[in-house]
Amino acid sequence: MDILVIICLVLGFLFFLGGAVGILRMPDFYSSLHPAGKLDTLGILAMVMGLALYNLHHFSLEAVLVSIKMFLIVFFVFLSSPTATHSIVDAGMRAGLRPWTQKKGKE
Amino acid sequence: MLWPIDLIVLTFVIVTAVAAISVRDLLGTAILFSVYSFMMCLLWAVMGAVDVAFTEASVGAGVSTVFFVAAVFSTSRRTKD
Amino acid sequence: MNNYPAILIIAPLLGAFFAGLAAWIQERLSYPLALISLALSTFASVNVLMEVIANGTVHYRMAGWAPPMGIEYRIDLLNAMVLVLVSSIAFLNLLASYQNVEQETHDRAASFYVAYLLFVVGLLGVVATGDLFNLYVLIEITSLTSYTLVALGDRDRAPLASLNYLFIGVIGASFYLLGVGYIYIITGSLNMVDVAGILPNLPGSSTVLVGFILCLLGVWIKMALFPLHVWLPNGYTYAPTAFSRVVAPLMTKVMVYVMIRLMITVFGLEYIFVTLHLSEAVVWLGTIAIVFGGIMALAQKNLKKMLSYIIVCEIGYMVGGAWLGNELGMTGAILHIVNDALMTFALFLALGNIVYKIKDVDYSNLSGLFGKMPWTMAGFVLAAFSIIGVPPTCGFFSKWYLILGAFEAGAYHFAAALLISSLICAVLFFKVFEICFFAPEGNGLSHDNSHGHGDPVIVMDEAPVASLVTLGIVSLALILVGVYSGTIVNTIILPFLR
Amino acid sequence: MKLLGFIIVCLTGTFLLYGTSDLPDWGDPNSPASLHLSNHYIEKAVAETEVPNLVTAVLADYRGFDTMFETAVVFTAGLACFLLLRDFKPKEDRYYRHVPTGVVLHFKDKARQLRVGTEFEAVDKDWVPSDMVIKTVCRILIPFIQIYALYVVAHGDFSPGGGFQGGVIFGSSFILLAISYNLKTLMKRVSEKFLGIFSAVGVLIYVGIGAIAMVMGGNFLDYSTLAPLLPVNPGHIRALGMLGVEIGVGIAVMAVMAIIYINIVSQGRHDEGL
Amino acid sequence: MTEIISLVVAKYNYWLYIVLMMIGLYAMIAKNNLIKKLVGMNIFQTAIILFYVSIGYKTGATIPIIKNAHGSHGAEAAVIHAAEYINPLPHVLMLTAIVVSVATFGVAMALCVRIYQRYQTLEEDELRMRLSEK
Amino acid sequence: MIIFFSCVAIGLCLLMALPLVRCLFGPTVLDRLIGVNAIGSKTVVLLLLIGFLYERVDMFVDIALAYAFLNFVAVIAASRYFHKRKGLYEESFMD
Amino acid sequence: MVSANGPAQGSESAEKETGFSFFPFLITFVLMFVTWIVLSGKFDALLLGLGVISSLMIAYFFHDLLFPNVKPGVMRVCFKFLQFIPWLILEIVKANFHLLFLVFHPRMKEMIDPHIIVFKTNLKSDLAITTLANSITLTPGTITVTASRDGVFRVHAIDRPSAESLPGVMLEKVANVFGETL
Repeated sequence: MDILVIICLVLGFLFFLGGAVGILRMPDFYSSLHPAGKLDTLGILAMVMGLALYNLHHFSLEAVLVSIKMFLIVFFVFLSSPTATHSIVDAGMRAGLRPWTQKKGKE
Repeated sequence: MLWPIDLIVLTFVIVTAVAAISVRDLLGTAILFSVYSFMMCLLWAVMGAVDVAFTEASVGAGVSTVFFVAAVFSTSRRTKD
Repeated sequence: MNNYPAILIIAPLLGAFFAGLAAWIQERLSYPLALISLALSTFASVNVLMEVIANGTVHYRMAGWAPPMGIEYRIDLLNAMVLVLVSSIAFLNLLASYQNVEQETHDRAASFYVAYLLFVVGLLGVVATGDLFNLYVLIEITSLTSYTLVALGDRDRAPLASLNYLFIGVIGASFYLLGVGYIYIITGSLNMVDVAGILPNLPGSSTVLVGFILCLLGVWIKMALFPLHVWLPNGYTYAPTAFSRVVAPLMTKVMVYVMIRLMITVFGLEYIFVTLHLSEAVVWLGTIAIVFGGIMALAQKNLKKMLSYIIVCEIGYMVGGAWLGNELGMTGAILHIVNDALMTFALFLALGNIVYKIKDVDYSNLSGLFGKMPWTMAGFVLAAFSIIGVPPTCGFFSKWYLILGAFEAGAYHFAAALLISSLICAVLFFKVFEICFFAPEGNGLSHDNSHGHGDPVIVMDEAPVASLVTLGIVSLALILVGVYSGTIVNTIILPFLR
Repeated sequence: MKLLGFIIVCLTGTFLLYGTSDLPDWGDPNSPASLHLSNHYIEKAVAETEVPNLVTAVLADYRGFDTMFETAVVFTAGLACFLLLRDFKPKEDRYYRHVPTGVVLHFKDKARQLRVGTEFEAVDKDWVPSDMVIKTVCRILIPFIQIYALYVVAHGDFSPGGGFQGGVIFGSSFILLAISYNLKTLMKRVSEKFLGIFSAVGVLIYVGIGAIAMVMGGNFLDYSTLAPLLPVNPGHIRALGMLGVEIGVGIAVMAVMAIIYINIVSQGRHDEGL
Repeated sequence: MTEIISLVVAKYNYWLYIVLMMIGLYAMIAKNNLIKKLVGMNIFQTAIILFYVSIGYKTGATIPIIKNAHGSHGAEAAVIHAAEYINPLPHVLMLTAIVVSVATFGVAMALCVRIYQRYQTLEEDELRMRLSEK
Repeated sequence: MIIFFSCVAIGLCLLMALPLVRCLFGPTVLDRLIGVNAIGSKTVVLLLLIGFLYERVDMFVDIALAYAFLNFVAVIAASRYFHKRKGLYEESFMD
Repeated sequence: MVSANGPAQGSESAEKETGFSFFPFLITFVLMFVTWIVLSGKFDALLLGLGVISSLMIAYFFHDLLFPNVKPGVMRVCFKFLQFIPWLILEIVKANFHLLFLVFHPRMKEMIDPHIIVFKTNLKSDLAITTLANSITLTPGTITVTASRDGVFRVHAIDRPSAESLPGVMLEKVANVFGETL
């Protein structure tokens, strides 16, 4: 059980790391949204799953409810995070920010 | 084991505070200000002040950022310093 | 169970919300509601004063918890006196200001009354409370309403003046809060009496020193002592009349009261005058404030602004008197709280009446005013005499105590400043009288054409009756307080100080 | 100004730094602040009030008087925004949008008005179609946010949170509605009158509970005297009183947050916004 | 060396709160833009809150919500040791302070909007210029 | 396990520095917004972890949930600004 | 003064002024109450009563937000939606590893090729379009830029392979869930 928790946390950490590095490394605003928006979402999923599992160690009704609450967070993030990402992209498009393309990068 | 987290977050708080008052764009200030509130919320959670952290999360991260953006929306973004 | 200390605060608070709700039904209902609640509050405060004089200090436990745990209202002689002062002035002003409010804030008068009541609640609470942190909350409620109400005044300049006031006010309140934090960290308590019991056990602690100075700094900013006064003149000048009439007499005086309360009850006079060696410097500060306020007042061309600088000057009297370090000086300072509140109130009442008829109170517009508004000007003259310190009026007596205290403490510079300021005030007011009474008529009246009073013959054109009656009452009070000042000193101030 | 500011800042900073030299260490359990009052609160509060969350117990009961004024401060803020910004004058320019074609018409003279119906709708100056994805997601989320806010208000006794936080979250759900649709949609659901009345009623509930306690013969805000009015265990009455108070705070804060937002974003005109 | 470290650990919270506060104060005094000043004001207030919350912290204690308050069998709850819980009083005070600061923030925002409506600028020097023109 | 948790928490704290860099130096406001979003999601997890360190996670879940809600509101509000107003770069850039 | 504002977009007044209808009210109430119980975790009478009151309140005032127009097949859609989620998560995880690989690749800039693609679908209901848009955003490599009411999607893709997979399987699945024709 503990090992599962550790795997989940490490995986989540990896996703977060990827997201954080991606934000810095990607060439422009649009492409840096890709890691930011999604790797973070998945990172939350993995980490919260690990934590919820760990929380079930002392099994009781309250612990189960707390774990369900944690999954409520995940549900919420899955609903809101893509929307936020979409909203930011839309804002960028309307503000007239040009996407970076391969061609422009090579020049 | 909590004090390293406390120290790191406190450093971030100061960095964001300096950045928030020196950015040359009020919308940027608004956004950095919300980061500042995030960090503050985290700091208080670390210090065990759950209620204060909750209040700061709801006020700083949510409402006062929105007020800020609303004020910038109905005034202007321009700033000289 | 005697609930007057609570009713005192609750009546205007409830009145505020009922007035707000009533405004949604019928706009006109809110004024009488506000008036009734303030009358109740005045009644309660007078009752409390009676009881305190009869039975000694009144303790009221909010929520029924014993003092260090819960919040306690501890009303002694000084509190009770200031409470009566605050509530009655607020009541009288509301009585007088109906037309002014209608004239200046026509479509949102009801909200104005709500904010006004909240302001009064804050002031009353500040005076009544016995808890350091509760004091902060109440100061904030007072300041927040006063920022709002100041901003409602002059369309062009008031919002900016109010924003400056807000910035400085927030710094002041925050310094006070920080000072309370320092006191709390070293004593672990927030109740004033409790803190006062613990502090003597901590001699030479730098934390207590820093806490004290921070608290003091905060209160000084709020009361506009000389180098920290920058917000006051603009704020009071551009505020709407009905509000400036109550904020000018009360706000700074209540803050002086807070300072005296901190000095006497919390930190103790021994700590302040024996352990710390600050009194010399503060008295000098008071002296400078008096001189500076007087000089700045001389330089003004606008009646309202001139009076604002006179307030800065008067603050110097009280701070200096309280820090002289002897009983006479303290007596003078406390007596001057009452007298100055009444004098300033009378002056601003008269000023409000003038503003009601003449929008702009630059000196050049004032000519011929004695003929036009004789009753108002009579009140104005009386109040002016009181400020100068002419004997039958009350201003003389407190000044007398202050000068005696200054001589006893050997602070001759302070005594000299008091005399100089009397001289300056005399010069100032006689200048105003000259313009109002002797200035060539045609000059000022042609200036008035734009306002529709362009008759070449001076017609009596008085302010509303309610306003005049109030002015009469206050003028009477000026003389009565002057005549009975010995009684006040003997029954209230001296028993309190001993 | 910059130099002056820097000097003042340095002076104040040194002064404060001098003050820290005498302070007890950070996290020291034996500092005076953690001994005198707080021990009483920690050890006795549960027995005296039956509320496990000490912060709520102290906030709403021992120092309930503070909290009452805190609510009044919030109310004042709402009142201030109304007083300062509310603008009852109708707008000079009007914009209408023809729904089937998407053409926007602009009228400059005040007299001409179009009938708003299925064919035309009144729009803002800088009108943009609101985004459908955001709209749909917010539509789904808002009821959940609201139930969560009410949960926070009701469970102030057991978990962090309470009236203020719940009220803010509820208010932010209104704000979210206004952002994701537009301000008119929000104003259609919660009118200004509703918000104004609620902001006053919320504080009135608080003060009212205190005043009822006074009428019942206790001190102001002394919840224990309310016991004869309610059919509950007298030991539990303080917790109930706190709950009532928190509900009052929540209502007031909710309304005030919405008022502030609406007034700031539309510059007091209540017609267009973010 | 260890002494220095322990001193730093014991005091850094207080030092950093002063730094934060001075940042806020500097912004309030020296910045030209009104909204920047507002941000400075908020930082200033949060610094004070930080100071208070630091007062309340106790090493090795848990958050001020009593565990198992009502006992499992309806019996008296276990004896509560004060050292196990963080001091709740500063938190209470700071909740009030946060609320006050938000209210102030709202009012100040409203004032800024009002000033902008009248003068079309938020820069202090420009405002002063406009005022002296009249 | 607690030690592991605190290591993860410290790691996450340090990880927050990277989006923070984006926040501080991001050339446009929208870049900063991305940073805020990323910091927000990390903070949610960090709050839960702190809850475990205090062994009172049931209390911290509420905060995390509220946090997730309000972060969303703030981000939507800030990006909605650009739907209505043009001009991505700071205006002072121009002159 | 007439100014055109782009092509015709959907009406802003999306909320129809429908009267009170019982069925959505009931569903909202049940949903809210379940959420309350999950959040609360306490079962004493007072809190449950408060839960009922607050759920009723929200259900009464805001049921039209959650279910603006209720059609008979709601339960089936919910059921199918639940089946759809595991597949989506699997897809997300799979593709996330791809993105992770991309992020850490030293020559990342040569591998990515951001561009925008446009495609049209026949989806009608708001919910279906939103679901598809969010699913596209969640699957790495692609972000929905705009999704208009008539089913036109603009998608920002980070490299060629993830662009080519669109609309493809996902569209079919979503259409299946909401019972719409392709």
